[in-house]
Formats: sequence, C-alpha cells, structure tokens
Amino acid sequence: MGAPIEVSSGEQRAAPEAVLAGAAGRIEGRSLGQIAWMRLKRDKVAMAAGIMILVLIALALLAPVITRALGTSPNDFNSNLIDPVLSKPKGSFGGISLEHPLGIEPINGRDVLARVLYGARISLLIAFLATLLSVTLGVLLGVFAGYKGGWGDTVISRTMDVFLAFPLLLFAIALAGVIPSEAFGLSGNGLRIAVLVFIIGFFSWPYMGRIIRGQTLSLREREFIDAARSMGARTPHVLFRELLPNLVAPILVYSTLLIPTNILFEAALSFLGVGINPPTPSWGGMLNQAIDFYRVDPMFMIIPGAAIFLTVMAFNLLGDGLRDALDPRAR
Amino acid sequence: GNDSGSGGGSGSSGGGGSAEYNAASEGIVNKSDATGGTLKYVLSDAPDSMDPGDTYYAFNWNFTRLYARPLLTFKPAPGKAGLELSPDLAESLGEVSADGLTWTYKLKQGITYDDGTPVTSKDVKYAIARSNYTAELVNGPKYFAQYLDAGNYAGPYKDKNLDDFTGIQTPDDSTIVFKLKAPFSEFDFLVANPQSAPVPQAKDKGLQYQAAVASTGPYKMESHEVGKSLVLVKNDKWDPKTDENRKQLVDRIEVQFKVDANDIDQRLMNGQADVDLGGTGVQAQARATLLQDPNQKKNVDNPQTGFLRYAMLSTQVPPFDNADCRKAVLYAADHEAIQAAYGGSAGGDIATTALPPSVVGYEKADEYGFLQDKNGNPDKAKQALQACGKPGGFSTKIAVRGDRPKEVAAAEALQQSLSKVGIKTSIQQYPSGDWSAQFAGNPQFVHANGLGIQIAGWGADWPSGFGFLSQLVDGRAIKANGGNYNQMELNDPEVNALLDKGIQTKDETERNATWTQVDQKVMASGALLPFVYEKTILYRPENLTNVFVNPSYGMYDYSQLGTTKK
Amino acid sequence: MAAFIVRRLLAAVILLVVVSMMTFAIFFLVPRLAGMNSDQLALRYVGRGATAESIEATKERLHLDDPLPVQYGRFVQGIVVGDEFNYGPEVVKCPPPCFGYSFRNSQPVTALLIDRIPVTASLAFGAAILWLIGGVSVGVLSALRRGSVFDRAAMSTALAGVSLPIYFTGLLSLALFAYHWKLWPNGVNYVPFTTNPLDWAYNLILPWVTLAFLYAALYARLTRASMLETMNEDYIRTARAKGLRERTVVVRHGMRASLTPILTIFGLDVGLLLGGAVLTESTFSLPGLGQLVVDAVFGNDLPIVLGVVMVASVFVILANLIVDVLYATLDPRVRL
Amino acid sequence: MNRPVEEWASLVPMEDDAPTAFLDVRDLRIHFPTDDGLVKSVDGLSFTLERGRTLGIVGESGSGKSVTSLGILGLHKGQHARISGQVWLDGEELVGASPEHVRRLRGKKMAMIFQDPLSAMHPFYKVGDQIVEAYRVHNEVSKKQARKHAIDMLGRVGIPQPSERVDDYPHQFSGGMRQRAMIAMALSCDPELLIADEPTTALDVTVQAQILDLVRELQSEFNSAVMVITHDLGVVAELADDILVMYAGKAVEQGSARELFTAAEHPYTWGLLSSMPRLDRDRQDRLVPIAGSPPSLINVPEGCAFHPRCRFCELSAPRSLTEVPVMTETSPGHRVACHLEPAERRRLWAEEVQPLL
Amino acid sequence: MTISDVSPRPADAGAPRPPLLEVTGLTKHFPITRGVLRRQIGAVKAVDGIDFTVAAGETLGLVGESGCGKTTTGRMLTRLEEPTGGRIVFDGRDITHLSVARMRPLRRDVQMVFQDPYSSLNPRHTVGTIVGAPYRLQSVKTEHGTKRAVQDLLERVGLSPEHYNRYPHEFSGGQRQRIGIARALALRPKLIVADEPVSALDVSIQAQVINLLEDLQDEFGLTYVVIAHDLSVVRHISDRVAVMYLGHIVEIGPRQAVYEKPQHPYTSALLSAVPVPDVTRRDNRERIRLQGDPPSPIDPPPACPFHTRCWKAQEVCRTVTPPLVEFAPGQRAACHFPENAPDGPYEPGTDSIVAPAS
Ligand SMILES: Nc1ncnc2c1ncn2[C@@H]1O[C@H](COP(=O)(O)OP(=O)(O)OP(=O)(O)O)[C@@H](O)[C@H]1O
Ligand SMILES: Nc1ncnc2c1ncn2[C@@H]1O[C@H](COP(=O)(O)OP(=O)(O)OP(=O)(O)O)[C@@H](O)[C@H]1O
Ligand SMILES: [Mg+2]
Ligand SMILES: [Mg+2]
Repeated sequence: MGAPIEVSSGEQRAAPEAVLAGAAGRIEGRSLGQIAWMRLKRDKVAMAAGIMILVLIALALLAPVITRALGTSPNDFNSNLIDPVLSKPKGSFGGISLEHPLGIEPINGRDVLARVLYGARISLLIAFLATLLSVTLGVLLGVFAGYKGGWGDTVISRTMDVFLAFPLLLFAIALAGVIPSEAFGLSGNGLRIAVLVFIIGFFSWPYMGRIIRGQTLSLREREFIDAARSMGARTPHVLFRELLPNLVAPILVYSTLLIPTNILFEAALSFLGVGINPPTPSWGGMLNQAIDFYRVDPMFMIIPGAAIFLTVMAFNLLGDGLRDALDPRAR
Repeated sequence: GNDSGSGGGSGSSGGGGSAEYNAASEGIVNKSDATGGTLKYVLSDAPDSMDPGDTYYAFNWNFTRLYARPLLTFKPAPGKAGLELSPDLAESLGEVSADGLTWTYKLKQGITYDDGTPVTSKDVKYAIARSNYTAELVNGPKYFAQYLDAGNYAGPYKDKNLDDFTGIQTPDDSTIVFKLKAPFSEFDFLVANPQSAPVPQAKDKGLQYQAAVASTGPYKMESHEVGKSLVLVKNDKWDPKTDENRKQLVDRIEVQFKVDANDIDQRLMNGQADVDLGGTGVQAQARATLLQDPNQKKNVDNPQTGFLRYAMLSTQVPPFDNADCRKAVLYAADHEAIQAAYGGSAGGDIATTALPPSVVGYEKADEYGFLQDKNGNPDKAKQALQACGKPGGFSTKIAVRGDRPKEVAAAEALQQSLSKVGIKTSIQQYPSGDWSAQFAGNPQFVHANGLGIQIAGWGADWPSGFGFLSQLVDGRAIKANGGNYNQMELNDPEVNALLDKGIQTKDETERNATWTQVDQKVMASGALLPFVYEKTILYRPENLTNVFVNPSYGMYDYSQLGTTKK
Repeated sequence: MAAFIVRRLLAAVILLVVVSMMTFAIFFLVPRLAGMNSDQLALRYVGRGATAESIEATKERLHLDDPLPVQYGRFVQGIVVGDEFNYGPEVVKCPPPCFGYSFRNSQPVTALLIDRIPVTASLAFGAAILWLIGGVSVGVLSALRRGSVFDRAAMSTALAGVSLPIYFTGLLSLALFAYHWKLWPNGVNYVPFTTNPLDWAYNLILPWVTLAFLYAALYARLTRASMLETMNEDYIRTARAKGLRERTVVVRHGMRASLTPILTIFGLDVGLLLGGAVLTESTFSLPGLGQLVVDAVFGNDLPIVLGVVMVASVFVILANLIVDVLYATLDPRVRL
Repeated sequence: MNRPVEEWASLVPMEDDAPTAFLDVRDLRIHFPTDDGLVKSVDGLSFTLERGRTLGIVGESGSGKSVTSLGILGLHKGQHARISGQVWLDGEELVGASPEHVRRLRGKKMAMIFQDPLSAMHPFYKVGDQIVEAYRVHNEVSKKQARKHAIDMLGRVGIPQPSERVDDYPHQFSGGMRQRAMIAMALSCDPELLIADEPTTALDVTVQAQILDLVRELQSEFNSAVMVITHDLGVVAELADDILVMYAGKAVEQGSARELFTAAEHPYTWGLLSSMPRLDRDRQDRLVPIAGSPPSLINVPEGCAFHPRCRFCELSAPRSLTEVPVMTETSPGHRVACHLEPAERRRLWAEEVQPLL
Repeated sequence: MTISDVSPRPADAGAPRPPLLEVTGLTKHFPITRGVLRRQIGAVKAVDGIDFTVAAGETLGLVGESGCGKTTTGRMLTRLEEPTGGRIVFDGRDITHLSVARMRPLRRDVQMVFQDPYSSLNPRHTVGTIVGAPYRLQSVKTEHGTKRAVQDLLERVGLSPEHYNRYPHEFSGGQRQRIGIARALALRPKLIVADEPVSALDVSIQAQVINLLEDLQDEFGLTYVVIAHDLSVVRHISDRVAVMYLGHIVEIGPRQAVYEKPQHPYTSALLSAVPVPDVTRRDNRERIRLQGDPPSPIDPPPACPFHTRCWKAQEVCRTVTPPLVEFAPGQRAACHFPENAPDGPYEPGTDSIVAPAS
C-alpha cells in the first residue's frame, strides 16, 4: 500500500565516500597513483632516497661540468703526486687535498672524485638500460605465461627455472669475454655497454617474470578480466589495457629494486675484469683496481665502495618506500 | 752474552754475503752448507705441468732441475756467470761437426734414476721424442722438432719403435748424436732445456707422467697432487760427485699451488713459506710495506727478470704502415708514466732497446732519447707526424690483455701521452687466453679491427739474441691464422737475413754482434716501442741460504737453496 | 608423492639437458659465431710453442673439428656411460659420470669437482647456518617489536647489508681483521675438515661471516615481512583467543607458518651457493667450485666449465626438489 | 507512553557500583590511529548480558561489531588500538587488567567462534591438535586425555567418526565441519561467555541451519552467555533473546528480540527490516532500501551518524545534524538513540514502516 | 493484506512466448590429472546435463548450495567457459561452440553482472572507461559520443554523471555494483546473466540494487538469469526458479509454485532451512534438517544425486535417475517421490513452513 518510496532522491544525498579506501576528506577523482604519491610524500626516508637518486643522476649527467669547474678530469695523470717507488699517492688518506677532494688513484694519480662521478654515468646507464631490458622481457613473458597458462606457461616457467638455475656470473664472464670489438654497428665502449646491458638484462628477466606471472595469475582470477572478455575484448586488449595497468605498481617497485641489483651485477662484472674498456671509469672497475692496493691505500677502495653502497641503498630505500606506498593492503 | 738474540740461527750461515738490499742479485747471500730442514715453496697459480718435458715456464725450467737433469744446464752463479752453460748429464758441452749439422754429447757414467736403473742415452732420446713429437705434450717449446732432421717421424706414442726417430742417434748407451736440418750454433742452449732430461720409456705415462717423474736429480717426488701440491724428498741414488751444479741441503721440499698472491707475500714475511716459486715478485701491497721499512728492505732483491715489456705498432695497420707515424708514437710516449704502471723504478728500468740487458748481444743504445725525455718528446713527435703526413694526429686502437692490470695501466698511460700530440686512441681489452690465437696474434683480426698498438711482453727462451728475438721479429714465421708473437708483423728481409746469418755463425763474439745489429734494425723500424726492462721485487726470507738470482731465469736459483730453519 | 618425485626427476633431466646445451652453445658456439675457426680454438690449448702439427694434433685430440652435435653427444655419453682419454702412451677409461678432461692440464674433471666441492660446501653450509640463525632471529624480533628502536636499527643494518657488494665487505674485513688486527696474519687458507677441524673453522670464519652478513640481511628483511604478514592472519587471532601464551602464539603458530616459505628460499639459496660462491671464493681465494670455474672461464677450459655448471645445476635442481618435498611435508595443504 | 527522557548514562551503574550483570560493557571506545585519520571503530558502547541469555548484535559491515567482540576478549592489545571504557566479566574488569590475567580468562571463561573457519584455523596443524592445544592451556591433563576430550567435543558438535577426523587437517574438512570444529574448540573449556562472530555467514543455508541448531542446543546445555554477531536479521531472530543494533561504532537501538521485530523505533532498524526480502511474508513488489552508503568511520557524519541516510531526518532537523543522540529508554529494556519524539517514532513505525514489511 | 504483483509481468501473461535462451543437456566437466604423465583420472562434474529455457523478458532464478554449479552454468551461458557437452541456443542461434571471433558480435546481446563489486571493476580505470568499454570493444558509435552515453547510463543507474572521471576505489560496494550494471547495460543487451549480484553487498544496500535491476528490466525489457544462493532474494526477483543440486537441476518452475508447493524434497529442505526474521514463530516452526554436506562433484552419487541426504530415499533413488517431470503447470522436478504432487506419496506437515497464500 502507498506509493513506493522514491529511491533515487534519497540515494543522492549521501556523499559517495570510500570507507577508508583513500585518505579522509575530499576525494576528487584521485587515482590510486595519486594516493600512492601522497603516501610516498609522507615517507621521509623514501623521499630522501629519491632526492638522493635525483642528485646522483644530476651529478652523473653534469659530471663534465663539475669536473671542469673543479679543474680536474677523470683521465688526466698526476704522476707528480705519486710516490715513484711505492706507486701509491703521496700523503695520507689516498692523497686527499683541496684539488683532489677524494684523493687520487695509485700509479697514475688520476682524480678519484672525477672518476667516481664519471663512473656513476656508466654504472647508472648500464643499470637503467639493463633494468629496462629485463623488465620489458620479464613483463611480456610473465604476463603471457600467467594469462595464457597451458603449454606457453609451462615453457616459459621452465625457461625461468633454467635461467635461475644458472650460475649467471659465469655466463656473463664467458659472454663478455667473447665480445668482438665491432658488431651491430657498434664498437668500443658503445658495444661493451650494449653487451653488458644485454647480459645483465637478459639474465635477470626471470626475477621480474616470476613476479609478474604470479601477479597475472591472481589478476586473471579477478572478475574484471572476465568482464572484459564477456564484452568481446581480444587478448591484446585484455593484456595491455586491463592487466598491464594493474601491474604498474609491482613493475615500478621491482624495477626500483632491480636497479640496485643490476648496479651490483655490473660492478661485479667489472670487479672480475670483464667490464667497460679503460680508461672509462666504472665503480666496479675502480674496486677491481683497488684490490691491489687495499691495504696500502684503503681510501681508493672505500670511495667507489661507498659510492656503490650509497646508490644501491638509496634505490633500495626508494623501492621499499614505493612498495609500501603502492601496497593496496597498507594503510 | 747469552741473553741477546734468540738462538744461533745466524751462526750457521757461514760465509757469503749478508742480507742487504739487492744483495742476492749480484752475490750469494747466506752461503752455507748446513743441511736439513724443509723448504716451502708456494705458487699463486697452477703450473702448466711439472713434467720437465712439458712446461714452458722459466720457474719450472729452474725448479724441475731438482729432480730432472738435462744434458746441460746454466751455471749456478750470480751475475753474468749464470748465463753460461755447464755440463750436467753430459760430460761436456756439445761437439759440433764441421758442417754444423751434427751435435754430439757424451753422458756421464754412473747416473741412475731414483729406482737405481742406470740412465742411458736412449732415455734422453726418448724424452726429446715425447716432448717434441706428440700431440699430447703441447706445453713446451718445439725447437727440436723445428731443427732436427727427423723426416716425418710420427712420435713415440704413435710409433713405438724409437729407431724410427732418426733425428737423434744413440750409437751407445752414453752417446747421443743430434742431426740438424741446418746449422744451429746455439744448440747447446736447446739441450739445456729440461726437455733433454731422460725419461725411461717404460715409465712414461704421457700426460700423467708429471705425477711421478723418474728422478735423476738430488730430490724425488714423494707425492704430487696435480694442481694442488708437490712434495720432494732426498733422492739417495743421486751422487753429488756426478753433479757440480746442484746441492742437496734440505731434507724436504714442499710446494703448494694456487695460493693467493697477496697471501704468498704475507706468508713469506711471516715465515710460513720460503720461496715464491713463480719468482714474479711481491704484489703492490707488500712492495709498499717492504720498501718503506729499512728492516725489511734489506731482505729484498730487485733483479731484472729478462723480460722486456713493450708495445708493438702493427706495420700493416694504417697509419702505422708509415714509419714516421710509428716514430711519432715512440717520441710521444711518456716512459715515466708507463714505468709507473709497471711498478715504478722497482718494477723495471726504462727500456731503450729491443734486447734486454740480460741477453747476450745487448748493447746499450737509446736511439729515440727515451732516457733524456722521460716524459716524451712532443716536438720530435710532432715533427714525425708532419713527416708522415698527419700533422693533426690520427686515431688508432690500443689492444691490451684485460686481465693484466699492469698492462692496462700502461695502455692508459700511453693513451694519455699520445693524446698530447693529437694521437687519439681507444683501448680494447681482450682476454689473455685468446690473445695470440684469436686477437693480437691473428693478423686478420688485427687488420680488420685496426689494432694499431698492442701491448705485451717477452722473455727469452735462452739468454741470447736469437733466443729472445727469433719469435719476435722473424717476418717469415708470421702465421696467417694466428698464434703470432711478431704482432707488429715486421718482415724486414735484412732482419731475417741477419737472424739466419747469426745462428749459423760459430764464433760467439761475431754472433753476438749480429744480435746487436738486429736490435738496432728493429729499433730503427719504429715498430717496437720498448717500455721497461722488467724487474721484480723478491722477498728473501732470512732463513734461506745460498740465495742468489740466476740471471738465466731472472729469479733465485732453486738448485742451491738451503734453510737454517729446522 | 612418488609420482611427483618421478615427474620432477624427469623434468630435472630435461632441465639438465637444456642447461648443458645452453652452456655448450655459449662456450662452443659463440666463439665460432664470433669468427673463430677450429685452428684458433686449438691454438688456445697448445701453448707458446705451437706448430702447425701440434695444432692439428690438438684439434684432433680435443675433437674440435667435430660438428657441435657430435661433441655434445660425446659429452652426454661421457656422463652416462663414461669415456676414454688418451694420455699419450696409453688410453685410460673414465668411468661415468665422466665430465671429460681439462683442456689445459688434462686432469679428469670429475676428480677436480670432487676435490673442490668440499670447499664450497664448507663455505656454503657454514655461512648458511650462521645467516639462518642470525637473519631469522633478527627478522622475527623486528617483526614482533615493529617500530621499536631495535627494529629500526636492525632493518637499517639489514638494508646496508644487502646494499654492500660482497667483495667490498670481504676485502674490508680482510684488511681490518686479517691484516690490520692480525687475527688471520696469513690470510684465509682453506684447510680440509679432515685435516684439522679447528684450522678448518678458523680459516673459514671470515668468509662465513662475510657471506652470512649479506644473506642474513636479506633473510632478516624477508623474515620480518613474512612474520608481519603471518601475525595478521586470522589463525593467530584464534590462537590468542584460545588463551595461549604469547610465546606459544609466536613460536608455534606464527613462526611455524611464516618460516616455512623462508625455509624454501633458504633451500634454493644454499643450492645456488653450492654451485660456487664465485665472488666470495675469489675475494677470499678459497679453492672452491666458484674459483675453479672462474679460472676455467678465463682459461677457456670448457670441460671444467661444463662440469661445474652441471654440478651447480644439479645442486639447484636437487635443492628445488628437496624444498618442494619439504614444503609438502611442512604444509599439509600442499599435495604433490 | 511519553516517559521522561532519561539519559542512558544515568542508567549505567557507576564504577564503584558492583556490576550485577554477568557481562557488563560500559562506554567502550576502541579507536585506531591510522595514516588517514583516527578510526573510531567503537565509540561509546554499553550493554549487559546475563548468563543463559543470548545477545544478538546486528549492523552493517564496518559498524564495529567484530572490533567490539575482540575488544572484550582483549585481543586488540599491541595493535596500537586506543581502548577506553570498562568491560566487566563476572565481577572482574578486563580493560584495565593485566594482559596475562586476561589471557588466562580467554578460552576458559570466554571463548570465540570466528566467521571464516578456514582462515581462523591454523592450516599446518591437525584439527584435533588445535582443540587439544586449547584444552591443555587451561587444564592440566595428559595429551592422551586431551585427545580423548577433543574427540568427545568433535562428536558433540556432530562430526561423524570423530576419532578418525580428529587427525584431519582443516582443509580436509568441509565448511560446515570446520565451523563445527571451531565451535568444538571454543567450547572445549566450557566457557561461560561465548562470542560467535558471524558464525554462519560463510555457510550454505542448510548447513547454517545445522549450526544454529547446534549453538542453541549447546547454550541450553551449558547455560552460558552467548553473543551472536551477524548482519542477518533472520539469524538473530532465530537465536537471540536481546538485540543490539549498531551503526557507525555506536549502539542505536537495544531491546528484546520480540520488541525489536514488532516495535522497532530507530529509523536504521526500520531500514534493515524493510530492505530485506522475506520468505515468511508475501512477496513485496518493491523492497525499501536504506538510501546511501555506510559512513566512513574516520569522518563520521556530525550529529546523528545516520542522518545522511535517514528518511525522517527532516522531522528532527536541525538537531539531528548537530547533536549526537543518546541512548534513551523508551520502554522497559528497550533503548533507542534517536532525536525523533518517541510518539512520532511509534506513529511512523505503525503507519509508514510496518505495513511494508 | 498482501501486496501482489502490481505491474503485470510478462511471465504472468500466460501465453508461452518463444524462448530467448534454450539450454539442453549442458555439461561441464573439469578434468583432474594426476601421476607422472598427468593423465586425466577423473573430472569435476560441475554441471552435469541441465536443461532449461528462458523466455524473453522473464527472469530465471538459479539457486543452490555452494559448489552446485551455478557459476559454471552462468559462465557457460556467456561463453566464458567452453561447455563440455550440450547445447546453448540463444535467440535462435546455436552458440555452444562458436569461436571467439564469431562470438564477439553476439556479446552485445548477452552481458554479465558479477558477484564481487570489488574485483569486477578494473581499479586502474576510471568509471568512464569502465562503462564506456563495451562501446569501444564493440566499436559502437553512439549518437552524442561515448561520454554522453556513459553519463546517461550513470544517471540511469543512480549515479551522478560527475562520477565519470572517478576511480572505483572511491565508491562503496553498492555504488560499484551500479557501475557494473551500467556497464552491462551499455549495449542494450537482450540477456543479462547476473552471478550473485547482491550477495557481497550489505543488507542495507542489497535492496537498492535489487530494485534497480527490476526497474531496468521494466524499462529495457531485459531478460535475466539471476544466480543466487539467497532464497529470499531469488524469490523476490525471479519469475521462474531453478533449483540446482550437484550439477543437476532438481526442480524448475514458476516462482510461486516452487516456493509454495515445492515438489523436490531438496527444495523443501532448502526453504525450511532459511532463518526467518520473525521471533514470534521461532519456536513453532517445523524444520527439515538435512544431514551433512553435499557430496563431492568429483564422485557424485549414482542415480538421484540427492539420495544420500534425502529422508525419503528408497532403493529406486539409488538405482534409477529420476527424470525431470512436470508435476504442475510449468513446474518440473526430478524426483521419484515428489512432495506436493497430486498423485505422488504425500508427507504431511512439510509444507506448513511456507506462509499460505493470503
Ligand atoms: N586494526 C585496525 N586498524 C584500523 N582500523 C580497524 C582495525 N580493525 C578494524 N578497523 C576498522 O574498524 C571498523 C569496524 O570494523 P569491524 O571489523 O568491527 O566491522 P564489523 O561490524 O565486524 O563488519 P563486518 O560485518 O564486515 O565484519 C572498520 O571500518 C574497520 O576498517
Ligand atoms: N576451473 C575449474 N577447475 C576445476 N573445478 C572447477 C573449476 N571451476 C569450478 N570448479 C568446480 O566446479 C564445481 C561448481 O563450481 P561453481 O563455481 O559453478 O559453483 P557455484 O554453484 O557457483 O558455487 P558458489 O555458490 O560457491 O559460488 C565446484 O565443485 C568447483 O570446485
Ligand atoms: Mg566483522
Ligand atoms: Mg558461484
């Protein structure tokens, strides 16, 4: 009896509020990305790490400018500052002085600061490019394996097992050893960088692949995938429009965490002597040189070591922060 | 009084020079006949083989004498005398026929193996056959195969009948006759190689022979774990009367392989080890410690090793096909910076010739004034550039063995000095394993990749001009497929002719003068840029006795060492 | 279970074949692709006194002229039924599993492997015990005292730990502990356990600690995350609701569940390390599989490389299998 | 029937008053500070419960039902929860008591059945062992005895072949059996207070009916006090003697079950009653939903928390927008927190709401 | 007094119309593999030969206990799952095994509403993208552009057009379900399969969504297959009801008949198990209490699947599969001993649980 109560007017009165989904207060079309960014901004440690990374990148990019301003260069010898008999820098602490704030290299007296700065270029460049490669491979193959399942999944998963079962470093050494000096239209350091990027990226994609595959497996069970399929979406649409945006968070987080791993990988290769061509400096290469002097000139080991440490740490901190910020469960 | 010092260790070191910086380079330190004790050798690597017939390391040619006696050996003496040959298994130096094609040696009587079997000339013949004519023993040099007139001998492993080996004849058990294809005046040096140490055919196990070598020397193998360790003990069948070249002082010799180089230094200084078998000297870390501390410095020797460190300028790679362009590099090179790369003044003396001083035939010369202009002579370099038609400089590549830090550092130093005169270089690293086979030693590769400058080093197989230079500068020996050491591809008919002439010259003085000429010719070509005459920093533990550097090996003479430690 | 193991073993065999083929391809094929012919390959192994004849002979002896599949077939055959090797005057049998003979010094690879495995195993197991105890206990404590000073300090240290290259920490500790304070005045020198257990341990302490530090840092982070997650589970609430003591809740309920996945990662890590802790071994010059294989790689000693890679893969695969079986016994929900 | 409005607070005995009820919750507040703000999950909740009686707590998702029950058991400790107020259980105050003391009471004096029996049981331990564990913390008995007890309990809750199933793992049980096992575990120490948090939500109707029967039987057998938390009015109607309706962390109406179903006075309760289709009535043509969505517990609407969704909000404006209504007794044992005049409420119920049910 | 159906429903119009959807013998078996070679050793018989039809404009409710195959049926109807056997004829076309490409155009006509409002919307897409997706995927041009069409739809389901640029996480469960419904409506489908559209929602919100679904049906003349386990919801929304048990339809018929005069004992048991929010009748209800849980679909009981829990079961139930027989107009049940059949054995008392019609 009586007319049914008018529904719609009453319903619009209540403001649509997400129960604890985002922050309190006004929520004006804010994407999850913006929410994550807000959370990240509150994470002081992660922000500091992020700023440090930016500074580092700036330093690397501006290395020529900075060294010119300081009147040094990464390849200029300062033989006069080297003890001719002992081959180590004169003075204490690796020859630290006003002109050479981080000291000089044994044997030839090159400026360590300039070399560390130039080394950052190589380390970061290789790490970034290698990460890009492994992320691309890992995401493509991981998504494919996770979504398609069946034989494709089996083959890709087993391939990942094979890669993970490999003593990677060996292959890296072996491959780096057989690089011709010219190939693919590249030569010299360009080619070496390309090869190092390939080796590092190609061997670290399974880490990304596994994570993405796992995420895809669980996303595949989500109903919005079925929804897209039930509307007639083709596989590429499902993969790239529906799945991929949801993988951005893990991709971002694990890329950030992969970069430091790759920095260490590159350094390890250089450390083992299969890195970039001299005299181009790289951190691992500097450490490699430092082995011969670490007891008589410890500064020369500590400085590139510290550079690696700080950079890797900054990326790890940022990655941790990103993970917290992007974690849907985190509050 | 009795209260001073601990024990009378120093008392037993009767006679001989006392410990002083570089004392063992020129004289004998701690001369002593005291016996007993154990000597501990350590090596940072594993040797190619401990088989006297299958090794190409100077330290092993030195060391294997403890259990293998070749026909001749170098005199156990410091200084120039050490470069001379002394009869060992043979009664005297070789007798050469008039045509220079036959060399005859007589074996001493009464020499036996450690099991008491007498040594015969057949065993020497067999030893040379196995080391030079088999596919299995590949490590050692193949000079006998190169110079003996043996036809198509298949080697003892394929052809069990030793009589088919006609290059060597054994008319009786104590006579051995070598038949040559062409006269070879320095043949005595060839038989001073441990390859001429006898091997009983029955005991030969090929590649496994190194595990239990039949000993003729003062020591024999007690145990040998290949690649790990070796223990030698006294061989009571060794008769000192037949052997004026060796001593049998210590009771036991232990060798440990694959010890980290820095740890070796540490052990030497701590008294945990006595000799670095490799004889390549201490690492940078220890060097600084040793040279800074006067107490330690007196236990340091700084001998030349007989090695020349150099860069070769590839005469087939433009613009180095032009001699003036090569000379521009020679003039521009900063020798002091390069010397620093090799360890500074203690790592080597600046080199000015192709032959190192420890080699007969060396004559002092400095055509390019390396010693006056230690940091290079840019003016002359620019003149040379002008002359070669590249006044603004040019660019080229420096090839270097990536796993040799000193050579990489030298490449960097060279690169720096060249850049000052407008010669731009990029450094290419290659693994040393394939260096000569695939990269720098492979002309096709060198040409294709434009490797204008290659950095390497060389030591003589025997201390003569020929022993040093024949592999390096003989243009006729260049192999198209790789494996070359004449990486500058110098093929100067005059040089080739001088080499031929010299080796056929019987008169020693005349011969040695030929080597000097070769040296001058090579230097004049501008294709060889000598860096340093390498020196090592050897640590000489105080307990070692009879220590001196044998210049033939560039390290302590291992046949003489004793110890005061019991 | 049995079917599972059989299936996994079958898969393992396939995996090993793939791994060996890849290794083969990298070491045998890539040089050829890079333009090396068999003469040049042979030149690697003939030493300085190479002559045309010795190159020819070496090619023949090392079968460098055979097509790759034939070479691969010989390799597999060696593992399965054994091989024979020409030492010169005589031919010796190499019983299966025969990984061939070093191209460099003609030592049987199998013997070399057997010789090196104890070193690597000593290093790996010792470090593993240390890091498992250290990392897990720090991780658990951190999780339980989330946000406390201890947690912050531990996690900062752990972060530092994962950010430091092992060769850097290794060299630093060598410089400080071994040489500066002279705790190991002669450096680190491996002594077999059978020779002298005390020396064995004394010499391995530094590598153990260095390696364990890296992994402990990693495990502390993993454990903490896993523990935090577990302690939020409903069944932990149930355990508390039963009135269990907090200790029981943490240990019996929390740790049991959170450490099970850690244990599986642990198995895999140990498996990987057993195949050669390349950087640690080279930093401390320990004569383990890692050193062996690095030397072999630099020396182009392919049989050794292949041998170590195979052994390493077997370790990883075995570790995988053990971990899976273990997981199934620890977690009753997993059916094999 | 216009009784003077009395403040609910004055009805609550003061602290020094000895609590007479078996369970007496007074002004319980449980707040969680989060990055996004303070979550006031429970905000001034008071109620009592006697032995042998069943209290049903209803309310929609997020209204604080579970937080309340966990708060009574003292399970928020160490979770950064801010808890105030008092919980008296059998004459003992629990909020201020030592955690160790509360722990001893848990499982023995008060026990809980959780909503999702799969995630609430440890996946790695056998069902029997989990019951044994619960029994042995509070009873000094041998393992064997405890096991026998566990088998007994499993039999009591209707698990077939208990002596065999005792060695199964939770995942080997079906949903209904798991919930039975949970109940067996909760009852293993004869608790005097049993809290069942949505004990049947995860179950099918046929199994739900079995479980409800079981709870009823066990309660009459043990004479324990039972708190049933649910959002299904049907379940409450089956089990509860008294009903507490929660909205946004507060109680909005409380009374006997009969009263609430026949004479509800809070618009939110009306909404609940009228929005669900009922099998026991003729099929309505249209359902009458509650408009809008549940509120955020961080930004609880000012005034009456329900006002943005209340159909009758205008009738008591502007008070409902500014002033938080207090729980007031409208008839003996029946309290409501609403700004509408009691007479108005009864009129609306009779004219607008009841006919639609 | 009773409120009977006010608006005349097509189902009540009496005259049988051509079915929009016709399902015969529909079967889905999920293989179970085991052993070294992963041989198939059995199958989960999720759906085991079901037949039903849905007329245009009517609502078919599908009820049953968890795991009885409701969702699988729904997914087969929308061809998200490939049927193992049987036939699905939609609008006169056999769509049982249509290829993905051939199916695509047909998808306009069959849409789905999902159970979980939290997982059925892509959290990375805006509402506009989500609701506009069908247009884009099917390349449908709308008169005033997609945005306008989407905003109209949003308005129609009770959301504001301003919500166009917002993300799902900003909405409550009920609002999300509206978004899902708007998406399903976009292409004006003929058939909507709704899998538990309200079971994840709060009691207070359920009714909003149910009302909306009903309104839309009237407005657009939609046909629904509504899957639910809540019997009261199904009764409210459906014209006809099908009761499933262990992959079989055990009873199907007009709503009133099924609820008031159930033929299958399982239906009776289900109905009697529903807790009724009426304290007054708490103690004087007669209940049928089923024992135990449904058997596993891997190894279903032979013949009548319900015989293991049926209090009426006799030998024949264990040996002969009861066919789906029409006991009353439109009401069919698969039972040897139906409850309310005029000629079947009659057990008094069990029907008293249902309120008598007026
Ligand atoms: N540890 C916590 N930290 C922050 N907020 C919490 C915590 N525990 C619960 N909450 C919040 O408190 C509110 C009440 O939660 P509670 O679990 O009591 O709801 P409920 O009434 O049981 O709902 P449901 O019917 O969904 O179980 C929710 O909004 C929840 O998000
Ligand atoms: N992909 C699959 N593989 C194997 N078995 C499956 C699969 N999907 C469903 N099943 C099984 O098929 C049976 C029917 O499942 P379905 O999801 O259709 O049931 P339902 O009636 O929707 O149940 P619920 O009410 O729990 O949603 C169940 O036993 C389920 O475990
Ligand atoms: Mg709850
Ligand atoms: Mg379902």
